[in-house]
Amino acid sequence: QDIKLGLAISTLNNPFFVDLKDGAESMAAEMGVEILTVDAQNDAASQLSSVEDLLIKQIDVLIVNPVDGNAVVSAITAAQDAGVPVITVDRAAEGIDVTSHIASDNVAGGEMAGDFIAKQLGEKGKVVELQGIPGTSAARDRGKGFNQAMDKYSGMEVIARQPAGFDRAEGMTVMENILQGNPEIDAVFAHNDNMALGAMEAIAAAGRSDEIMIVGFDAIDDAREAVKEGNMAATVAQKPGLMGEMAVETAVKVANGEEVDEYTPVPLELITE
Amino acid sequence: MAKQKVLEMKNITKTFPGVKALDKVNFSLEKGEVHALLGENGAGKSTLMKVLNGIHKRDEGEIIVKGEPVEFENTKEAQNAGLAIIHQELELIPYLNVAENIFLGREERNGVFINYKKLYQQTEEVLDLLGVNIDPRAQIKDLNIGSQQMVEIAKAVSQDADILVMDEPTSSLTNQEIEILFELIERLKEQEIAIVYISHRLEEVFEICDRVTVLRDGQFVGEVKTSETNEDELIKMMVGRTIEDRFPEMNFAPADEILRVKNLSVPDQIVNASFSLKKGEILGIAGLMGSGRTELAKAIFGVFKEKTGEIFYRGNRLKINSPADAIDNGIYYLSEDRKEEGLILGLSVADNISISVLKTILNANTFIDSAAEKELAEKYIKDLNIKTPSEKQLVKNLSGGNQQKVVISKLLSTRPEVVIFDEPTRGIDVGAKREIYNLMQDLIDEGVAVILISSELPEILNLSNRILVMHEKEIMGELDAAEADQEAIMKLATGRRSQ
Amino acid sequence: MNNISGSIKDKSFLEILNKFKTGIGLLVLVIVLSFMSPYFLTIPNLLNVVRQVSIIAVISFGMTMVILTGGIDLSVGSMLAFSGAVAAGMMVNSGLNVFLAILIGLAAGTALGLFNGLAVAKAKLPAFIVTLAMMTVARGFTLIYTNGRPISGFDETFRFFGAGYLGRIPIPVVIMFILLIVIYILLKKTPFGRYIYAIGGNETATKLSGINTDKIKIAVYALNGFLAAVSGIILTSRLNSAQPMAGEGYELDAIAAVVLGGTSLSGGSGGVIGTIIGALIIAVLNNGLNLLNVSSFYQLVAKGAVILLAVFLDRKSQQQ
Amino acid sequence: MNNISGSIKDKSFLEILNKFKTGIGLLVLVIVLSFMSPYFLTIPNLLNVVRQVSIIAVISFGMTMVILTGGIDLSVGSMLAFSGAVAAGMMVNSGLNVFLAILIGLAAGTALGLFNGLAVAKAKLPAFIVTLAMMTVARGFTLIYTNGRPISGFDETFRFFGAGYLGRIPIPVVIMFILLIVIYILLKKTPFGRYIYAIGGNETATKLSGINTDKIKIAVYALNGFLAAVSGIILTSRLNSAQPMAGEGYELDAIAAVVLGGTSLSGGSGGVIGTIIGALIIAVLNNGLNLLNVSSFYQLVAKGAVILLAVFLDRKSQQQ
Ligand SMILES: Nc1ncnc2c1ncn2[C@@H]1O[C@H](COP(=O)(O)OP(=O)(O)OP(=O)(O)O)[C@@H](O)[C@H]1O
Ligand SMILES: Nc1ncnc2c1ncn2[C@@H]1O[C@H](COP(=O)(O)OP(=O)(O)OP(=O)(O)O)[C@@H](O)[C@H]1O
Ligand SMILES: O[C@@H]1[C@H](O)[C@H](O)CO[C@H]1O
Ligand SMILES: [Mg+2]
Ligand SMILES: [Mg+2]
Repeated sequence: QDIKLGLAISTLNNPFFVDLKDGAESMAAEMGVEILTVDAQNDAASQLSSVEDLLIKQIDVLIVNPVDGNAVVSAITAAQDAGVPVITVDRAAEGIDVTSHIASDNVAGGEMAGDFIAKQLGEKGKVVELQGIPGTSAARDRGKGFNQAMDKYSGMEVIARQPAGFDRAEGMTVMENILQGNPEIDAVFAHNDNMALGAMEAIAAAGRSDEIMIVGFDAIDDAREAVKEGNMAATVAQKPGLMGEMAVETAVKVANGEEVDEYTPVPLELITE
Repeated sequence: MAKQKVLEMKNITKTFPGVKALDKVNFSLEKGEVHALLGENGAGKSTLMKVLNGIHKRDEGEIIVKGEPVEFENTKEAQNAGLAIIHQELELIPYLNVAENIFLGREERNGVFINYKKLYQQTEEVLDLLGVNIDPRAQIKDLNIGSQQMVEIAKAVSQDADILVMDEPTSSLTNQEIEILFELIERLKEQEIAIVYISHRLEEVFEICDRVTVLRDGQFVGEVKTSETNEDELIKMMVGRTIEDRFPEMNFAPADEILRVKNLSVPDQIVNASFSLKKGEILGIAGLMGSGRTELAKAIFGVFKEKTGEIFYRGNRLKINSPADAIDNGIYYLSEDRKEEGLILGLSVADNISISVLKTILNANTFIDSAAEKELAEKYIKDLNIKTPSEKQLVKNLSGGNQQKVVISKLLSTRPEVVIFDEPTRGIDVGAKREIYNLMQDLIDEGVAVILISSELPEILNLSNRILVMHEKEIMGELDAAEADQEAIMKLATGRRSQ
Repeated sequence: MNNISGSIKDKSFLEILNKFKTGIGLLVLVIVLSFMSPYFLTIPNLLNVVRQVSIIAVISFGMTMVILTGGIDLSVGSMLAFSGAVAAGMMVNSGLNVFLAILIGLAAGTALGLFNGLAVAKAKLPAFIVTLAMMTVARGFTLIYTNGRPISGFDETFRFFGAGYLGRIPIPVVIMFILLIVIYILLKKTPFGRYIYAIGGNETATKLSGINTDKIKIAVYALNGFLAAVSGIILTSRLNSAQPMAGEGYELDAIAAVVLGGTSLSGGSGGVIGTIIGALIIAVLNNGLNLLNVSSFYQLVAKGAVILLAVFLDRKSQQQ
Repeated sequence: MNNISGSIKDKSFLEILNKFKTGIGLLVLVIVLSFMSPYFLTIPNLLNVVRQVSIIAVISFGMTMVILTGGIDLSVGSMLAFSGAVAAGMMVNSGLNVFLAILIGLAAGTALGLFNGLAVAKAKLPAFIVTLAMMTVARGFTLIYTNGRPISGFDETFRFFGAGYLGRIPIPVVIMFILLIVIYILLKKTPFGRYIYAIGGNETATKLSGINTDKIKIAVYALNGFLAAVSGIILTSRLNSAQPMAGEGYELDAIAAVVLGGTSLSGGSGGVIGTIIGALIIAVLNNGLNLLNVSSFYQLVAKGAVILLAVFLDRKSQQQ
């Protein structure tokens, strides 16, 4: 009778996922279902282990936010073998069918940011790309979308691509160094807001805020604030809280044997003011 | 007239796991006397002194210092009560300099800073008092053991204690340094300081001590005045039987040459050393501290990468690039520094004895034959009379002399053809010394060639058939032991070449 | 009489306790968790835990040997990822046979370990720096080789090593057990193992005893690379995908398992039995906290506190 | 005659080289980068690099002292984050005055360090485990305190510590320099400093000299917590935001700086001058790779390789 959901989050070291978790947990409370949350700290193997631990506790539905789309397949198989239906959020599983997938499209988001920058600069300009942790799907997909966009405009040039670990301090340091080596920069696209905000501090300290527009990803509170104050040009808003809520709603439906959609896109939004 | 007692230890008992180190021991010390504490290796001398200084906690008994019963929780409290100790195993800080080591914990300050000017001045005063020439700014790690020992002595002396314990202070010193120490002891006596003197060299006891307390197996055997006893009696008290002569009458049977060293040089260490060694002989190497004896031995043993010259072994030129090469060819070097270079303190007695021959006691060519290993260890524990509760005891828990016996066992287990002993009897009791001498006789009887490096000239003179003397990294000359005497050796050792 | 038999009983009880003293922290943990969660002490969960521990355990066996010599290896996680990626690449991109691909993966890990060993033993560079550099370099190699993307799409045969069973026992557990026994014997019963302890205890004395200490150290680091590669193969098979970022941070878990297990970081004393207990403490703790549904921020606090408590209990019991 | 003066010149040149031997790796790196990038050897970029190094440098000064005693501290990154978060929270949430908030932040870091010290010195637990546990626990505290979200919105006054200038010199650099000098003097000229070396060199002997080694060790860990907190304040001010995950992985950078700088991990020898050079090597390297726009995967390989090379050069020059 009582419904027990498992939520496996990739990491809580990022406010984005904290929002996702909070959304899921408040929806679960609202609907009166139990939810067990585990955190993989960005390690695919640890995600598999913690899903195994959830299965020991006989959950009814597994909601998983994969650390990695390929590696999560083992965890999903384990759940499905135990008769537990699986819903993926934010990042998709590759090469396996799940009951439902709820996400925004990172490739599309990257492209959205790229198009925005190109439009703002009149399709001509020098851009810096601050990359996420090498090897993560978010870095891969956003980079892919962004560079697809850049390739569309002959006047746009990416003059530096550097990793800054999705981290604010690193975003600042790397941007400081790039500023030293590049007297001419028109825009910065960062794979997430943390790096964008770090870069913003570096640019401000160098007194080049007026020349360089900054676009981030995630729309965390600090970034929205920065956009409002005009320090950042835009951030691509995913709606992590909403994703969490929708995941729980869907999971409860699944547990009750109701039909659900295979894919529910969560709209992306470019926040520019 | 009876002098005032400054220290009384009554019924002291101390047990370590598996070892009763002290069993109801009594000891007393009078003002201004030098009181020898004697006993075989492992008799409990160091332990008694560690109990006194608050390093070990006694199980039972009473300690009365200057009339007051005391209960030292740590060395600091003992220091404050006027006690100082020179440790048998050196306890110095390698990367601090001489001055910092001597006054560690007692530095003169200038506000929050160390008053280095004062520190170096004080250090020079103590070193002058000792009459040694050591740079107060030199780091300990760059000093040889003898100098380190002097620093350890200076450290204790500088505490202005009225009870001073010296646990084998001379075992790493040269004759000159020993003389210096004895002069110092005389002066301390005049200042009414009471000294406990531990040594395995009985002649020293007769030279400087007033009274003697003897321990055996952790028990009090007796207390005598030096003036009312003699060596034989003391030895009997220590070992429970008499030992004929200190040195055996050696029988040499020099046969074929086994080792020849030609123009061996090591940058900054050895200059052009040449000599030859025959089976069945003991070649003594004498020299002052720092003359390069150890380095010569190590050069032969393959320790130094950079070297020139040739080594011929059994008539063929042999390249020795590592100790492993040397040992494979039957050459073994016993280091003068057992703690740093001889032992693996955290492993057991058996593990240490067998380490050089592990590959020869295998089952199925792969696994250590533990029965054989145990047998090997037990053989040497018995042969060399190593005092240990079992072969599994960790070496670090053995007394200093017994540790030395473990290193010797390791060497013997390889059945070497050439043995280089570097200060082999350092810290070894009379009985065991004699055993080691006998063992050297056995070795040469078997046709083994022995090189003996020793700072005890009587040892060199009585045990070798030929003597090389070194001075400043060079071999100054060779003497026939039968004709040599201390004077002849000293002449060469101080750089006056023989004709 | 009563008294005597009493004291004898006491003594043998104490001796038994003594044998297991390294495990006392684990024991307490297991007992507490059994009371706190009904799921904990069930066969499926225990199998679950030992399967989870296997990856870290295998690495930490190698780490034990390295630490026993007085060294350290921070590059295990990266070597794991590289070996897994190479094996996966050989299968998927180069179309090699599963076993051949695995062999090449193992060789890759061993080669990296060998490099560490040479730099430490021959060039006399500090192990911390050498392996820190290797940690970065091997991660770079992995990312370059995989172009930052996971490799997947393996043969079913390959799944066996990470997801297969022998009866009810998961294959990773079987592999871990075999390695545990082999390395235990290696350390306790062979000259090689004895030399490892000797080097950690006093390297100079060991060298002067005629042992080629450089050779032993090189072998130990190479072996450690090999074991990281074994872990990499198991993990890749278990995840059915070679992750370029696999194994990140595992070095700390492995070192923690070794030190929790009573091996001294300065070398010379300890062993793999302690290490497996240390690894189990960490794994049981992770499992238990998940079962108890402790929320993730509090898990961090709880995890740290319990590890501290476990090592405290162990050291106290050893001081008895 | 010619010959003699030649050899004298050689000697004095060698002696000069010798004085700077720990820096030779850094020197070579700087020279190479000057040739490779025109931007590298410019005043703005050099100021940039020293500002960047300041955070890690301040931590690594504390780490130097800890390592000199023969210990280790893995919790510096977490203590940094906790102190920064506490100071930020005091300002933003509790509305405290900037300086009071900073004091509380510093006290928080010191308290965590003090706990490490007590556990190591009094409970005799291995420093690796104690500080690993603290690394996890303090991170948990930070995440709980911030609820996993950054804290921002500070007074302008607070910005001074991270983003202010004294003339052209950035304030973090000023702070770093003052701390460098103070700790240098502490280590070389005061009994406290000498006892730190003594403990690392031979703890038993130090204790036998009547020194309360426990007290010294506790003070060293507490001081290390304090310095991590200073770093935390600078970083928070510089980022204009307290990040809950700030300082992650800094422990490895700090230890690397210490070891690169020639301090032995087993304690007893080394010092902060070497450490600042080690920290500079790492910072210059990061800066150079960014300036040269080396692509991300290859950066990892280059970074590892250069660090290895730098330490190799240093050790070789020291063997001369
Ligand atoms: N820390 C310890 N743990 C266990 N046993 C010990 C310890 N210290 C000493 N012993 C044992 O106590 C006994 C007495 O040792 P002690 O060091 O006092 O001998 P000693 O008379 O000084 O001998 P030596 O002349 O060789 O220095 C020995 O059997 C020794 O093995
Ligand atoms: N650790 C060291 N660092 C630098 N120099 C050293 C060191 N140890 C020894 N020396 C130097 O090497 C030379 C020879 O050393 P050593 O004193 O061991 O010779 P020895 O003839 O064997 O003397 P002994 O055995 O009586 O001490 C001396 O000049 C000495 O100062
Ligand atoms: O979508 C998330 C967030 O944008 C985060 O910043 C990095 O990981 C991604 O998966
Ligand atoms: Mg003794
Ligand atoms: Mg010598």
